[in-house]
Amino acid sequence: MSATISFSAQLINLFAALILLLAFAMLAQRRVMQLINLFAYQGLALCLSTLVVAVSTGQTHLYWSAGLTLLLKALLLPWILHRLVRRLQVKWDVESLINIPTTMLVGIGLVIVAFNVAHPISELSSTITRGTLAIALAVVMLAFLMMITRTKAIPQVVGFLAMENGLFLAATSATYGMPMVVELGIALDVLVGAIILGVFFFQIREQFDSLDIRHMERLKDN
Amino acid sequence: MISISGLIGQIFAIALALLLAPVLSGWVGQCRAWFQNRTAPPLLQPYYMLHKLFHKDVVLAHGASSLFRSAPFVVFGCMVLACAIIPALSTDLPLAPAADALALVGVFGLARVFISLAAMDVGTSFGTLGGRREMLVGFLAEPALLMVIFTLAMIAQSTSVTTIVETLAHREFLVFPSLAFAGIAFTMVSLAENARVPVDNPATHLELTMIHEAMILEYSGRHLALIEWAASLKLYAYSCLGLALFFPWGIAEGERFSGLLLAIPMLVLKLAIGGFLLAGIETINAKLRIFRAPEFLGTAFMLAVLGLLVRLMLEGSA
Amino acid sequence: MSTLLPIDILLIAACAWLAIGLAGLVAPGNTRFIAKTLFPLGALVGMLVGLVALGFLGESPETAVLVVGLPDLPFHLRLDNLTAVFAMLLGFTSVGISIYAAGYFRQGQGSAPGVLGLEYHVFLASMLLVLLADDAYAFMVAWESMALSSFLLVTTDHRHEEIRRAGFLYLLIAHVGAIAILLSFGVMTSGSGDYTFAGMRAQHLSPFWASAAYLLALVGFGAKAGLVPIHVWLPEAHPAAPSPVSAMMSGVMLKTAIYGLLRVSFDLLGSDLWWWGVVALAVGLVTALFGVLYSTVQNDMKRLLAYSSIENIGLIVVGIGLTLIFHAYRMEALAALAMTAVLYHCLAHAGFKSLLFLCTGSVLHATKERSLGKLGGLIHRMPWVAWLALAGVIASAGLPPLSGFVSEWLLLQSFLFSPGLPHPWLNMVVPVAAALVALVAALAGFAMVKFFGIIFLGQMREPALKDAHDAGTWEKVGLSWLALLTLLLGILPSTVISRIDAATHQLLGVGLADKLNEQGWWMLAPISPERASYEPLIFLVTIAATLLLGRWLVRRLYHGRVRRTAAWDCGYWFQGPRAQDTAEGFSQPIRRIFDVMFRLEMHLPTARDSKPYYSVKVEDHFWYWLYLPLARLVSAVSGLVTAVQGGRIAVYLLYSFLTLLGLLLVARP
Amino acid sequence: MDFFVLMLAIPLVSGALLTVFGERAWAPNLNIIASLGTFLAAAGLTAEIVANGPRFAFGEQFFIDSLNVFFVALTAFVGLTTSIFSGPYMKNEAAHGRLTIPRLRLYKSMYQLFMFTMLMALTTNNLGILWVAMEAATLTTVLLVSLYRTSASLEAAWKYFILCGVGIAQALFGTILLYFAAERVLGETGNALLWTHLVEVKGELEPTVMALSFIFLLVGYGTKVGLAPLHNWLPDAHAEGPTPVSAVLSGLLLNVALYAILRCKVLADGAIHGDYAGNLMMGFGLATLLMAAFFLSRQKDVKRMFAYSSIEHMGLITFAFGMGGAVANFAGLLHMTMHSLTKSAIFFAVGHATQKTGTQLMENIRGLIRINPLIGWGLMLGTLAILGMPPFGVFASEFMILTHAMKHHPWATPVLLTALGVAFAAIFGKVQPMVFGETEAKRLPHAPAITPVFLHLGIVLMLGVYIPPYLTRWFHEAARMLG
Repeated sequence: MSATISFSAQLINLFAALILLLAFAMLAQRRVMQLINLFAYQGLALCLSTLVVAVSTGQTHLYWSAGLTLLLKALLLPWILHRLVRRLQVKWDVESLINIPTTMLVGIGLVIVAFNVAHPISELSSTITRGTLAIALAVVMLAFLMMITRTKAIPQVVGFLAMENGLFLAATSATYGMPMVVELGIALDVLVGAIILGVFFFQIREQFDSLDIRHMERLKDN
Repeated sequence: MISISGLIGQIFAIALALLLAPVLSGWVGQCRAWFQNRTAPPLLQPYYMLHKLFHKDVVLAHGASSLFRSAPFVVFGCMVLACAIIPALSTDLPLAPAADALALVGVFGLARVFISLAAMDVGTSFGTLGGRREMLVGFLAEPALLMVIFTLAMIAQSTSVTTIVETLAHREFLVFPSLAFAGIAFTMVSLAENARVPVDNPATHLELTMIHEAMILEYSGRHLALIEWAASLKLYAYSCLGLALFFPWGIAEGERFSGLLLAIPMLVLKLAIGGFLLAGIETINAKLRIFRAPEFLGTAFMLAVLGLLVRLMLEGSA
Repeated sequence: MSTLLPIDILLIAACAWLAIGLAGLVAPGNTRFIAKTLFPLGALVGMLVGLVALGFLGESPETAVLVVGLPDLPFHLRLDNLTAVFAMLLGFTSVGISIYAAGYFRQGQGSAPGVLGLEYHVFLASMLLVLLADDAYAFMVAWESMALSSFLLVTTDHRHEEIRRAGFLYLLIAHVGAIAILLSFGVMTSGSGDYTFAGMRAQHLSPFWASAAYLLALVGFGAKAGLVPIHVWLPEAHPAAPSPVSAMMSGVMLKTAIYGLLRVSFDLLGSDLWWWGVVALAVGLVTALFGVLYSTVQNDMKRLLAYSSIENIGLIVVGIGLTLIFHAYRMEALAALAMTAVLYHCLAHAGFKSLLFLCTGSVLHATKERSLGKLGGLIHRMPWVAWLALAGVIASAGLPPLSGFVSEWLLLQSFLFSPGLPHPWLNMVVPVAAALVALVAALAGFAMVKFFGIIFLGQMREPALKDAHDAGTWEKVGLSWLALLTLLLGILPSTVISRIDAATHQLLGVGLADKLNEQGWWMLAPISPERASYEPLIFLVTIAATLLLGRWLVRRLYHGRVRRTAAWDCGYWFQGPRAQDTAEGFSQPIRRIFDVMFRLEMHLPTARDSKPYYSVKVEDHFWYWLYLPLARLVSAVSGLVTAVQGGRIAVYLLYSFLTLLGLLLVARP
Repeated sequence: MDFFVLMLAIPLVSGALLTVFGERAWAPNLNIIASLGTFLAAAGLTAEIVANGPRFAFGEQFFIDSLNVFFVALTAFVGLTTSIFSGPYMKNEAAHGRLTIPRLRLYKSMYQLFMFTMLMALTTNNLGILWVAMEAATLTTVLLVSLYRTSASLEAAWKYFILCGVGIAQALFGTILLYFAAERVLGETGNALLWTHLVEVKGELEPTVMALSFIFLLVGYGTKVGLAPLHNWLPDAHAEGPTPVSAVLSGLLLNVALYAILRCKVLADGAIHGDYAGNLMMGFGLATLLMAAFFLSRQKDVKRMFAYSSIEHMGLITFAFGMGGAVANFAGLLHMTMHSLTKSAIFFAVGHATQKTGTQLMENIRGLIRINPLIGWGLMLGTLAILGMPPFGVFASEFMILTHAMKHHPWATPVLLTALGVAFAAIFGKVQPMVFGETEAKRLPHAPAITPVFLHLGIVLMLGVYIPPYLTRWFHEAARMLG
């Protein structure tokens, strides 16, 4: 194992850790604008990690992936979200169902679970980035946790998108990226989804006068 | 396959039943009168009454239907059939295979249903009351009677009355405890079925207590005559059945006239004793309230079942 | 083309019924066409079915395989003697009912006549297919079609809430029962994957699985037959249905359940354990006693009959239990006796119960009244119906010389020999069961006297009854046909038994026919004349002769004068219709004696009541013991379950999350 | 031209056309014609596959074998009948003022795109594209569910979007893991997500990874199938969307999602020895079945109730596939077909019934049979069919499932019995008074579309007593493929 590879592996691990850290930061963030910014940083970190993988493995399509990530996750989506927040005049505070420290504790538990679950797979991995699979899983789970705990629509969507980041990290780190067709498709879906969501926000606002999803609890059976 | 002697015996048995039945009723009435220190009516009093009733016009209620008019005949027919198949004198009865002991119970049941329906026909309060009570007595008495018959049938391995009687008459003199139970149950059922004290009182006309009389309140003339006759036939049939089952001695077997001739006095003697005892029972017992009647009959039913159990447990494969 | 085998004819008959039903859709509103053309045609087909089945009895089985069905399991059909007996029952009973229905159905508020005709004929065809089916799938399809079509018939007059409720309860229990039957078939198939009955016969199940199959079948078929405690639909559905439908359900459909039980327990299940019989015996006894007691206290004439059907089914199942016990101990002759009682009672009950239900139909048409408390004295206005009903009543009460007595007699006879059983306590307990059977029979008499006496006898309890009219010609013909069947079954038992004996023979390997043929056709002596015998014809002739002779003699010797006058009032001046015993009053002794068996709600007036009234309501214990708790349980569980759907998206996400987490942590391979 | 290309192209192109021209008067007809075209192309494709066996398209990216061609035919067929149904239905909705012309345009174009995504999901050979198509199907249907723009429909659509989005993200993680496992065997040739390649090497895939992957896939696509407790979006979306959408959601989308699971199960089974995947599916199936049954008894909204009924049936089907083996797979496939046809027929009938009475609350719908006997009977028969009453085909598959379960998993039968019994009581008890009884409802401005209802029920009835041999062969082959 040559030094460069080990160096790039270290870099990738660094970025992965950064992504995990950002995921935690998002979980803890109380301001919606900051949340979106954190999401953008996460996208950037993701892009960089992909780039490192691309450089170190020489997989050309990973450059494309990196570019796409940068464009979509770090620039376009945060921009859309920013605009939405301003247009919709969302209250800047983010309310959480459970208080932040508890959420963080649960988050740490989840990371342990994720590591535990991913451990046997990491053992198998021959790629340079085998540890990142566990981190990707942890990021997915943290994003999941965020979606559960947030009561407003926009943070929930940010959580959703963060989950996509986690998935993307898994895809690049564990497997050097999915086939290009698939990645394009995924990117398209995410984009369309985000746009539809944007349209949705306006409709929800119109109907409920708020983006607080706690208003949307009328359809139930009990 | 029906022998001449059998045929004659059969006709003779029916004729005897028809003749003897009212006398038996008269005899019981006489005995009762004696027991109660009354002047007894003549022995043939029932005959006089039948004759009188046959002569009278039938007075029908406006609401009476054809069922009301046919019921006396049906009941009478049932009783004649019952008498025809009970081996009072002889076990050589060509009609006997027509109905075994179970069918005999059925015959009584048929008669009971008809008389109850007839009682309900006119639509008076007492009629329906009587019909209901009769059915009440019936549904309790009938299973008890069936159980008695079951016990006996298990001893004889047959439900044919004649076979039972033959078996019982011929057995070694063994004490069958089950027979005792069955006998008591049978007596109780007979009392109830024949509208006797303590379940009913044939002599009463106090409306709220009567059963049989309440049912036939609307009957008159020949219809009443037939019903009264049928009632005495029923008493006769039960008596003969009881005597045949529990005291089967002296009943003629085979196709000999001599046996038949000997059987008649035996029967008359046994009936006389039976009638006397019946009158005694009726005298020393008080009539039960109608709602005690189920208890009485329930006891009979239990005794009969007990008899069956005793039979099964103690006498095993005897 | 080869000759037409009986099975082909039966199949064609089933198709003909379907075709007749579909023909009704051409003009669904045309009552005349449907009632006067299609129903009589259906009756003709029924006659054909009956005759073919009758002619087939004694032949060796025939099979057929149709093209339709599941891919690897086309419909297998088989005509054997057991099938033939029940097909005969179906055919002959349906003749009477169809003819009656031709006169009965008229333009009403309920389903269109065409739809009704379709449902009715599908019902008939599916019953025939149930009998013919020779594989699990065909059987289940026919079975559920039968349930479905009869459900639709029950809810013909669907505007009434209680009728819909009755139909719902019926279909629900039928469906649950059907699933039980299906599972029973599943067990019987065991590992083979062969769902034909032939495949099931070839299986050798362990006692455990065989018992499971048997019990499932008992539950499944019991639900259809009305065994306690899954009987509750029966007294609801029968009164709700139009009378011909009640007649068909009670007379024929319940028998298909008996058929199924016989098919499973004797034919398909190879092994037999004595306790199966004990279970059937016990369930049957409870059912019979329960049915008859409730039948005596009913105030609705059709409910009364419905409970009486429960009682009869109970007796039939008692017979099946007895047969199973004898069969398990290889006492085949006695088993044959009990089996004959079972089959005979099926036939007898089909005849007299459909007769009685049809009579209630006529009464209902004439008076618009089902409640016994508002009927009475109809014998004057409807003599035909009354006298024909009397035949049914006598048969139903189990009295000689009609059909009900024969089967009861056979059943009691078979009880009489149960002490021969080798099992130490069985031989004692079983004969005592006969005591209960006797009690049931006697109580049936009580119920039937109440039924007939209150409806047809006495004074009319409502003035409107004066306008009642007798049944029409079609109805009379239908009723008379069934009464004739009842009579024939009553007086020709030996002839009938020697025909249906083929089925007994098929199931048990022995029959009664040889014994019977030794004696004359008029005598029924299943073992030997010395042991037991019954000659209903002679019986009937004797009574009839005495009757006629007596009448002739009385008129000859005395006179036949009659005077009419008012009934004697016993000194009470008011003797109007209200003074008669009511239906409640009639059954008061039963309520009093057996009060533990009922759930009574009584209101008795006191002396100080300004508006005194009396009411008594009899309810089924099982509602409170079984069904309501069950309903509450389901409701409670669904309350808990629906709490899952709380409307909060965060919680939903949490479910997904926890599921994922749980699987990741727990369900690792 | 190639049937396959046509089949995908027609909905895509017509979807695009309808987006532009959807407000023209002929647009509804175009919708129907396009659906018909799709159906014909699918029929042609089916015939081709039946005659010539499996084939590829666009290189190896698309693959049509007997398993998915059966779903393709079913999807195209139900798509056609639903488009026929939606003509009069939507006219009535517009007449009631519930929808405007632009919304109708959106409806039609999204409907076609939805068909496109489903057909793509069914025919793709690439598990990645499968995922993409599933996600796209979610997106199109989100717009369809929120078509009325009422607060309830928005809420439903939001929940649908979030829950399914999250769910499907799990599926993507599963797909990544699958790719991860496959890459180790197949190398970086780009074939590692192609099912046909995967299935050849399924025995060599790493069991641990495959197990994890299957968990994620099951949870992911299972959300879309409506497996409890991931089902929560389903009743809301069904109840609040337009009825034709409920019909296709229930009848098609759930099938497609289940199809995705099945494809993955084949791989998981090959990799993991033992019944790991099957057991998971059986567990999910039973839990879903039982839970849905108890949900059913508390429903007030008719469409919601039938949505739960769909969940219940999906549970049963999942259970059947979980049991595995030729018979159970066969039964599962048959049940999917029957359920699709029956449930969409029910939704058609329910749609018109709710239009007539102006409410979805069951207690306010009464006596349908008296206002319109055909709708009444349609609903009644459909309900009976879905409840598994013979001679309808649902019973045929339930028969096989139950008997098979009794044979191999007798412990499950009490659960099945309870669930089916409770479901029967719940559904039938509510439908019966809706169909029968008295009513005050009025006539509709546009004649209802009855044909699709009875067409579906007729097919279901026929399949209950007679399954044509070629269909049988086809099912058998598909069942064998599932192992």
